[in-house]
Amino acid sequence: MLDYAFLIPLIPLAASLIILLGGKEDPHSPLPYVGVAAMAWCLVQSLFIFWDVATATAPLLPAPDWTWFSFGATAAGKPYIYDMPLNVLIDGPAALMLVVVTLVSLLVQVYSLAYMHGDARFKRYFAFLSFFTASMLGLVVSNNLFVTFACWELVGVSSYLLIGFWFEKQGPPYAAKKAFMTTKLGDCGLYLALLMVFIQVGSFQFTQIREFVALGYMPPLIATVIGLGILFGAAGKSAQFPLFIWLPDAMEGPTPVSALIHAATMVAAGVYLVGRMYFLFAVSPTAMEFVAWAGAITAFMAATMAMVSYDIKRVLAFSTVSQLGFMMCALGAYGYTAGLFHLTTHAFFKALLFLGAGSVIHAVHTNDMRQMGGLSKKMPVTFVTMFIASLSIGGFPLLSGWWSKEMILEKVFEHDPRLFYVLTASALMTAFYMFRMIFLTFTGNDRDHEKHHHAHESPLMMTAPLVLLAFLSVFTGWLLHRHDLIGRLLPFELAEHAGHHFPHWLGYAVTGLACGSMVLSWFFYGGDLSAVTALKEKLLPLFNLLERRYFLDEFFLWLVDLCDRAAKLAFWFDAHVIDQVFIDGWGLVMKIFAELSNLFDALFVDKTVDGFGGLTMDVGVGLRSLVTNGQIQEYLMYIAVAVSLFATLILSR
Amino acid sequence: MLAPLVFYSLAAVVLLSALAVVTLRNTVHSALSLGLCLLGVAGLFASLGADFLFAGQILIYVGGIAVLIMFVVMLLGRASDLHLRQVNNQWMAGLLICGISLFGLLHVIGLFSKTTATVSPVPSTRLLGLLLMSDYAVPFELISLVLLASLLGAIFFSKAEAE
Amino acid sequence: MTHLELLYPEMALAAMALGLMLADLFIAPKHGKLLYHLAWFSAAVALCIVGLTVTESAYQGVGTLWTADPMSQFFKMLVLLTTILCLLLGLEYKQLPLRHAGTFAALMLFSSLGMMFLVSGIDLLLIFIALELISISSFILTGFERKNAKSNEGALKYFVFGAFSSAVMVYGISLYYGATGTTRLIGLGEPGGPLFTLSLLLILLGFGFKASIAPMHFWVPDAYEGAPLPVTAFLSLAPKIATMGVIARVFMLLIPAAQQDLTTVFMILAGLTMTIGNFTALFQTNVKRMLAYSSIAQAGYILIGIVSGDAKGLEGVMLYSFVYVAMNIGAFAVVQAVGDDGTAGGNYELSAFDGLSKRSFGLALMMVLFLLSLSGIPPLAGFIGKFYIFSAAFKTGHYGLAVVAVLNSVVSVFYYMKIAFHMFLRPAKDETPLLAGPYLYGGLVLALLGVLIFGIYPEPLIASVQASAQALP
Amino acid sequence: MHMLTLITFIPVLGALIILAWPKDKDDAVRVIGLLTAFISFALSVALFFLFDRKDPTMQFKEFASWIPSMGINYALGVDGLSYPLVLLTTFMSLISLIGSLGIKVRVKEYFFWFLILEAGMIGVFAALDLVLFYVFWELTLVPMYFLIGIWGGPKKEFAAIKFFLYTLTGSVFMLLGILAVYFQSNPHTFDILTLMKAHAGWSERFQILVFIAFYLGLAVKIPAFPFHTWLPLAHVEAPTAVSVILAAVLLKMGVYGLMRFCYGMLPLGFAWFLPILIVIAVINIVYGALCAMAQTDMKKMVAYSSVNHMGYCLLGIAGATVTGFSGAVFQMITHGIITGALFLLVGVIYDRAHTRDISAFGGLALKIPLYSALMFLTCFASLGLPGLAGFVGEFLCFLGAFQMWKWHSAVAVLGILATAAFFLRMMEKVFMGPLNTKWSDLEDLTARELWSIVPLAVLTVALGVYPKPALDLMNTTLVSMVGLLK
Amino acid sequence: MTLAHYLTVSALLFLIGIFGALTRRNIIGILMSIELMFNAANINLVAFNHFLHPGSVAGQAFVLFTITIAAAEVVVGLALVLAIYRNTDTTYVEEFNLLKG
Repeated sequence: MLDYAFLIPLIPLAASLIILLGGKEDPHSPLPYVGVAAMAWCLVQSLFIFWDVATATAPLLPAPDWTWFSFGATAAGKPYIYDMPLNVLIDGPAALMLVVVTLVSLLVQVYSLAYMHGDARFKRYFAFLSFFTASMLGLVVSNNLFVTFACWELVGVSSYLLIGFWFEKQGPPYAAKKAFMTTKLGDCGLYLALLMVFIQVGSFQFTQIREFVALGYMPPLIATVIGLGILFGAAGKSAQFPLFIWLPDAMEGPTPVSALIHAATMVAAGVYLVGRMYFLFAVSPTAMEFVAWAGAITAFMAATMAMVSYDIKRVLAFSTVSQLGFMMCALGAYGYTAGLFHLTTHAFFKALLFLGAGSVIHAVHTNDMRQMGGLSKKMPVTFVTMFIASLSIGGFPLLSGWWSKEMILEKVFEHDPRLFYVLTASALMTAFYMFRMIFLTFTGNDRDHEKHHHAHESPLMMTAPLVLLAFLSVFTGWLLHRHDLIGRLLPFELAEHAGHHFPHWLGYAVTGLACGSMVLSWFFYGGDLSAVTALKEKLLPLFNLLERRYFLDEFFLWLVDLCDRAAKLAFWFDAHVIDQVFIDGWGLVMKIFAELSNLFDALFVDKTVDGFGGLTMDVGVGLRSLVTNGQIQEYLMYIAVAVSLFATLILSR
Repeated sequence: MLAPLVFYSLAAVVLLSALAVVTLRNTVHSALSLGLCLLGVAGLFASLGADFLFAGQILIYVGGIAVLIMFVVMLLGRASDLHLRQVNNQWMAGLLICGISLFGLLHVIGLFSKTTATVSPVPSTRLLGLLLMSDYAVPFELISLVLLASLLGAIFFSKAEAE
Repeated sequence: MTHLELLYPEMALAAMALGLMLADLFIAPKHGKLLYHLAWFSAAVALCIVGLTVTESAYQGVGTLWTADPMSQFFKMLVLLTTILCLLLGLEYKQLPLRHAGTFAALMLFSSLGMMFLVSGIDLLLIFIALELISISSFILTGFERKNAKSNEGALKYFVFGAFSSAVMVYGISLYYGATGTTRLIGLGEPGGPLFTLSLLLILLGFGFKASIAPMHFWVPDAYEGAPLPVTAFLSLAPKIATMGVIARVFMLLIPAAQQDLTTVFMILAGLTMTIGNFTALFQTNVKRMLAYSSIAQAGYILIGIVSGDAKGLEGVMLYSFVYVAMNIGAFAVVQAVGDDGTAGGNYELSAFDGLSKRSFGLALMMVLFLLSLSGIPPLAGFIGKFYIFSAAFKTGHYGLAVVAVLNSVVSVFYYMKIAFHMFLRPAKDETPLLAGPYLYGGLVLALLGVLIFGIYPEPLIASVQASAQALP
Repeated sequence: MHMLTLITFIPVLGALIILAWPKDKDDAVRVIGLLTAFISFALSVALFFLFDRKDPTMQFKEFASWIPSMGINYALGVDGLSYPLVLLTTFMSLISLIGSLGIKVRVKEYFFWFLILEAGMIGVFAALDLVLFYVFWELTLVPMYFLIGIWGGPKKEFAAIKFFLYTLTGSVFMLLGILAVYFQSNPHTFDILTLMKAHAGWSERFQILVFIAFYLGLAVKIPAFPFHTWLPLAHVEAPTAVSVILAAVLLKMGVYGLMRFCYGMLPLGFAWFLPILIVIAVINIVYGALCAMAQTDMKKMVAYSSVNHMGYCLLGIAGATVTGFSGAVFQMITHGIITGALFLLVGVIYDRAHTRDISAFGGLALKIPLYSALMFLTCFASLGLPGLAGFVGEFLCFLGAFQMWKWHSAVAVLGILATAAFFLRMMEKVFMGPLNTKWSDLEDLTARELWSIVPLAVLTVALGVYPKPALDLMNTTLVSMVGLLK
Repeated sequence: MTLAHYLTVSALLFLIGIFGALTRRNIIGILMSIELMFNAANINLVAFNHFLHPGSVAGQAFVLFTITIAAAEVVVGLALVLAIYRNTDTTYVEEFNLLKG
């Protein structure tokens, strides 16, 4: 199975093309089943691979070794032809990611069959979805940083297409553009990191870079630069501070898309990439520190913002950002295993949450939680599954989220207790706002009767994935933790980080506090919202700050505006300076010439300068009034003058 | 002793009448001065021993060209022109240029301030005739064509429009 | 050795010209065209005779005032070729009275006779007389449209200018005589001194007048505009290249300019001529006048060859002269086809060219080719000429002049393309197809073939130019 | 087999046939034009199979003495640097001619000029003699003048003459440079291959001077800042197919010359200029992108994006590494294809709506999905999306330059961002959002338009997914080319 | 009497001629001035012949040709003036300004 790992990205790609090009656009097109089938196949294959990897030890480099393209390069002053290899590297993280991506993808596709049914661009949606999965899987399996980057960009564009799927509305196009541009900004850093890697190593192969670093050839400073570049890229893709602004807006896309791309898979790509290049970060403590703090800050800020949002998807989006911050911070704190572990568990429960939210939105046709309430009876399956997911993310003991989060907190504390405090605060807030969402949505009174009345449980096609995911949310952590499976899959090879010892009681304390904050949430949001309103009045500036997302959007808008001004300025410069210099400047020279030749002529015809024609006209007029006014004796005079001058010139030598 | 007297008087005639040619308002007077000037030049030729040229100058220039010009002046002459300025407004510049040129020319001429004649003049008519029939035969033939062309032109231009 | 046989072409031409004068008296005006045919035929005969007498080395003939060498033969043939082509244009020109056809043709032949002597003269006397023969015939030709005030005025200006410059030239020759004791240009030894240099300068002024070198160019636009178009074409070509030939002979071979510190003067003249010609041409609205200025500029390019002063420069002068004949006569032919519309004086304004491509695509295309050739765009003959000239300048290290020249050729494009612009981009006022006479087309096709063939495959031309650049001494 | 001669001169033959063809037979003229362009293209495709990818020297060489007395020869040949460009030229000419089938006025003249233009462009890339090169170089000028001047937009006359004068001014300096190297070489020669080996004895000062002369000619064509201002005007005014050919091939002539002559013949001058060249490249990239961002006219925006993209080529060249060179050549090809497609697409919308104002549209993707899809594809290709043609070339350019110019490249990377910004903005404004009801009866692409655009789209994808065949063509040559620089 | 004397006279005559050609408004005046210039050249030629190169008469022969040429020019010139006078009724050069630009 491992030998055919390269098929995993190619099959969804083929499926995508088939769906896109085959048949006419039809709301009831059967073609999407091709995508589902392809994904199912991929899942099966991924599971086999996972099994292979879990039972083997070394990272695996399956054949074939294709050349994508070749180009000339220079090594030690000698030019040679470098073959850009296309090959696959299946190691623990990749195997794990494969399963996560294919599984979530399959479930989302199945879910979408129902969710998107009847949409005018039903078929196109699945084509995009398959395309996304293909790129994501390519990103996961590639052994080539360059190919990874290519896929990285492709998932970006799939995200763009899917966010802007309902492009005829006002919001999605803007959100799509914002998402693309923000991640592209991050990609610039990654781009530079890529360049640096190749200049330094002469290869894009992860395995070769790793060897290079292992042999100690990589200077720490360069490693830091590369690391920061990668971090910047990852910050864009994984919505880390300060580039997370796009993710809440990305919720304009269809909800299953949010579940797949903006919760489970694509946004994890940044974390995954940092994980893949971990050997390089390990050389540079500075870069590590940056990663850790970027993650911590993100986790905290996002959590605070999630506390005040009323849009159900936005809450989830902020939560995603926050959780990604956790992962990043873990990676930065030498918690490689923990970070990737959390990535896995998070994928499931966050996908579940989004799908559940989708189910709710499907039922009530609004995102605003203030118009929901009391839906638990109407939508029991959705309620139960989402409740489980919230428990999991909130860190309820023995659920999968708890396992990974505990692990992260432990690692972080060992690295730097300050990080631990920040993360703990974020974790508590997580528990709080997740349940705030649950309570607002499912319990209490129906705040909007009309909507409540029409609400109904989603069809089986949608609830089945929810149930399956709920199952995974509960057990994944335990399964992976058993026999230290995760430790073997994600071996942490670095020398043990000598740091602070993590006292066990602290873990229990955090767990306890998290449960406490769930209860606190019931206090505020379980019944009526008077307590919140009162609080809000007291802390209005804080609420404002949070609701305006720390004014980061304004900052970026200001940046965009600045760019626009720069563009206007540049164009003005182009049209009025550069162009004129070459047209009028030329004319100016001629004008001087004309002035000189006009020495005898008082009648200089002054004209307004107007581009090429005008100026040459000036010159023409100047010269003409001098040389050919029809007065023959003047002509003779010029000859006499010229001859005298020439005679003087020669005879005086 | 006689030679300088002759020279200076001839030079005076030539230059003064030349000045008259370019300054007088009345074109008829100018034309008359031109004749005088040409006569003076003929005199200079004589003083340089160019006997044939002396005769040629008088016959062709004074008798031909100056008279022809006089004819035309009379033909065109309008009494009303007499009060008009005959010199245009660039005379100052012209004067300046001529002054500067004179300075330069005199500078060059200064080279010959000590050159005097080494042989006394001999009659040159015979020599000229020989030259024209031998070495200068081609130009001699050619100049007949020049004259022919100019006649052709004169006839063409002065013939009244027939058509 | 008298080598009278070397004068046969000139004799034949003179005899034919005299015959034409006489024939004018006897042939009825309605058969006037016959005289044109006779005239170009006699020029062709003279051309053939020159071709038969082409020699490989130089001979000096009767009186030793002239020489027959490959270089002079080359220029003679070129002059005769131009004459033939201009007479072909004259055949189709509507403004000329047929009753004076004989006079017109005879004067053309006189003029080209003068040029033939001019290019073979090695004595200032002969050169001066030849120049006068050209001048006097040209004055008359310029004023040939007697009822046209412009024609009169052009002739008068031309005349005043010509007379003035020949007077100055004679003065220069007198100084030359004083400095050397002879009017001959060969066997001088090593003359020098301010008197000699001054004389050369004044003689150059006389040549410059004929070759329309700035600042002796002022008469050019006026005379060209006033003259009947075939005469304009003739004046812009034949006297110019003949004078360039004699300048090249005098200042490159006999009394090298470099010896007399005249190279700087030539450089200034070349630069000035090009620049003034091109910049004043920029804003002409009359195509005849524009081409007049263009021809001034072209004279500037030819001068570069003289500045460079070596064999390559001489070849460049000859090559460019040849090419220039082809492209300029072509341009004038089209101008005649368009402008000579039967109205008095014709209409040579740019607006007359509006939409020519609609009225006659062939004419318009040919005109574009001629204009592009004039501006030196490959693969047309003008490019080869410019290339040769520029490379001569480069070879001798006159980089600055080369830069000035190329910039000038850019400027020239502006006004050449203006004509193209009117022909192709402007809508036609009336779309009646424009038909030109067969002889005009004949001339055009000849010129076009010259421009195209020697643009694409110039080797034979260059080879013959190189062979012809052998001259006395 | 005189393949290159055939490829070059078959269009001329076609042009002459068209010229001689009787009037008012427009369809026949179209057929002849397409046929000749197709034959030329087919022959150059045949070379693709005959081309020896392992041979770094000139192939398919042809030699004939042309003007022996001036040492000028008719020498043609292609190597890995020029062959891809020849192929691009014949291909894009064919595409443009298909795109020109909609021309209704003065068809005969149009096809005549176009075929002459094609011959000139092919010749520029195939010529192995400097004078021959110059002849072809200038040969492209006149047809372009007429193509813009006759069939162009409202300000066509000014645009045409501006184009003409700018390029001519540059190229006459190049002529001087050609003369200079001729007289510097010993024995005097115009042969490019000989000259490329002859530079060892030339002083640095000489090389710098000649470099400047050459650069002036080439920079105008590229167009490199600050000689680029003719480009937006020419593009905006030119008819669609002419814009296509202008962007796709004509600009490449400058870059090609820079690599062939400035680098190959004058390495010392090139080395001296590098620090300036990199700055120009960065300016081209960033400034070009910024200017594009400020445009409201789609065509002008695409035109400025050309300035931006040619900046990448310059960047690659400024790196003076084989990687950068590969990138530059590849970028030339892909830019030709992508921008060609962009211009065609913009032309389509202009034909329908008679406006190119970005803000005049909205939601077109609903109405004309096929058109929108193709536009999205090309825009993404242009902004360098992986899997589409623009990505690899751009990356290689950066990779080549990064070795020597880290900071410059870092700044230039911002250009990528800006490029993405203006393309995305255009897509958002034009194709997304609610449909502007003004355009509710807009029609999607016709068959003719598809015939011209789809091949480009297919190539865009093909070259993006599998660029190896194209890169393999040039690798050996480029590897052998570097090393001139110390 | 030295050569310089004759040359000075000739130079003065020449410059007077030039001055006249530059300033006379009447065409006939200009023509006459040009004749003065021709005569100056003639004086030069004869003087040089006499003082410097007495062996041959080349200078004098040249003068003969010059005189003839001058005559021919005057003939054409006057005919032209007459023709123009018939058309335009003026002999003042500044009034000939149809052609300019």
